[in-house]
Amino acid sequence: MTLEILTFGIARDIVGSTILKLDITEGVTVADLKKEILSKYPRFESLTSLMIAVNTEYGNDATIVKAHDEIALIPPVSGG
Amino acid sequence: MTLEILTFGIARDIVGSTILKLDITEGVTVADLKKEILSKYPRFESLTSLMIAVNTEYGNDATIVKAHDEIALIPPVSGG
Amino acid sequence: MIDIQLLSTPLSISACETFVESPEAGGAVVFIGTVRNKTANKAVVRLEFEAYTPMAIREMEKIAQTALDKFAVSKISIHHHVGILNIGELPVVIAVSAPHRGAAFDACEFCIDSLKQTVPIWKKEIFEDGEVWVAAHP
Amino acid sequence: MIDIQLLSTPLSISACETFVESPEAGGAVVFIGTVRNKTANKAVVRLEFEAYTPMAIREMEKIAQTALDKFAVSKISIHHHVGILNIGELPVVIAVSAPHRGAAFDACEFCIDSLKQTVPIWKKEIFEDGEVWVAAHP
Repeated sequence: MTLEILTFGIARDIVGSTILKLDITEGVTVADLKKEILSKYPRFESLTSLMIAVNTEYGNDATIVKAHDEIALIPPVSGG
Repeated sequence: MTLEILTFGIARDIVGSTILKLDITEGVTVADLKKEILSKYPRFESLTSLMIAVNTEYGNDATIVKAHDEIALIPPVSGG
Repeated sequence: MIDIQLLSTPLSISACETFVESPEAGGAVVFIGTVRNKTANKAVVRLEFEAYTPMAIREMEKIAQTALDKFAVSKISIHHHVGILNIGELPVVIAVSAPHRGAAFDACEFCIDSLKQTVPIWKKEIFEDGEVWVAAHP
Repeated sequence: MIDIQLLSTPLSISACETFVESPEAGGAVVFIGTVRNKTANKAVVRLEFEAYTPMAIREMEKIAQTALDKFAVSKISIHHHVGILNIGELPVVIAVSAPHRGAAFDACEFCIDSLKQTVPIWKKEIFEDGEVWVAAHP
């Protein structure tokens, strides 16, 4: 399946687009997804952190990603 | 000499006047003054505290009271 | 920089906030005291504040100066009301700005805590059936 | 009671203060974030804030709800700006009211500390000679 991952802040600059399209197999976890993204975009390694949100909640490594989930890359936040 | 001591809040209610006139001998301390006031107005014993200000500063027991000092009775404060 | 005022007119929160504005400040913390509708479950009708004016101003200035010395803050504004206040009206407003917010929180809380301990201002609570000088008795 | 807003219009401090007013509250504590004129001694020209809107609102709601559960407070208002801000303008305003002031100070500081840690909002600092996403790199 193809995920359309939302990007924000420096993550959008690294990816070069507001949406990162990624072909993945059904049933991958957030940890798998992160690994895939880091191998495709090694510049993410330089960030203080990289979180993945699944349906507007922070996902943990074991969270399973499904086809119609809203996925977003969350680089280090700096609000306030 | 006669002191004209300013009173506020419950101290004014106890004294029954905005100024308490007190005949004292030159060179008395704040502690002496307090003793004199307590003996004249025993209701002050029931207060949480009673401070004496000398020239708009909190006096301590040893502070000497002079003829032209501005003296005030400071019952427990409750601003804010 | 310090701004201390004892006022018989209604307090302006924005006056305090405007005073502490500063391009070097990353933030400001404001404490707004309000008259509560009850004390120990007894309905309060109104409050009356009186002050020993010159000493109250002096003590508030000391508190603000101590806060400036003790915490890394930029500007402090303390406005206190004297006279009659109804429920919801403002006895006190304190604003503190600082380059970093932690110092502003600490200094603002220090100012209101100190004010309640040392500034010669007295508050009388008026109930339906009587009145009492707050904190006078143990 | 909670009031969370993510706004592209200028923030109103008094809107937050008015929301938290309550006859049972003895006071309110307000945090006002402002854009500083420099970071690490480098002059800042302006800031740009962007948010992952639905998640940012949800995270701010969670923070306010946690503060209500954790501290004895009455009402919480959190307004955050998105878009371009100049020096002295307001990225964030947080107001908390409580029957007793200590809880309001603690809850207000908890809200701004948590907001800076978890809410998906990103700030870009624009300098004369470049720009940087704040906190992105160690």
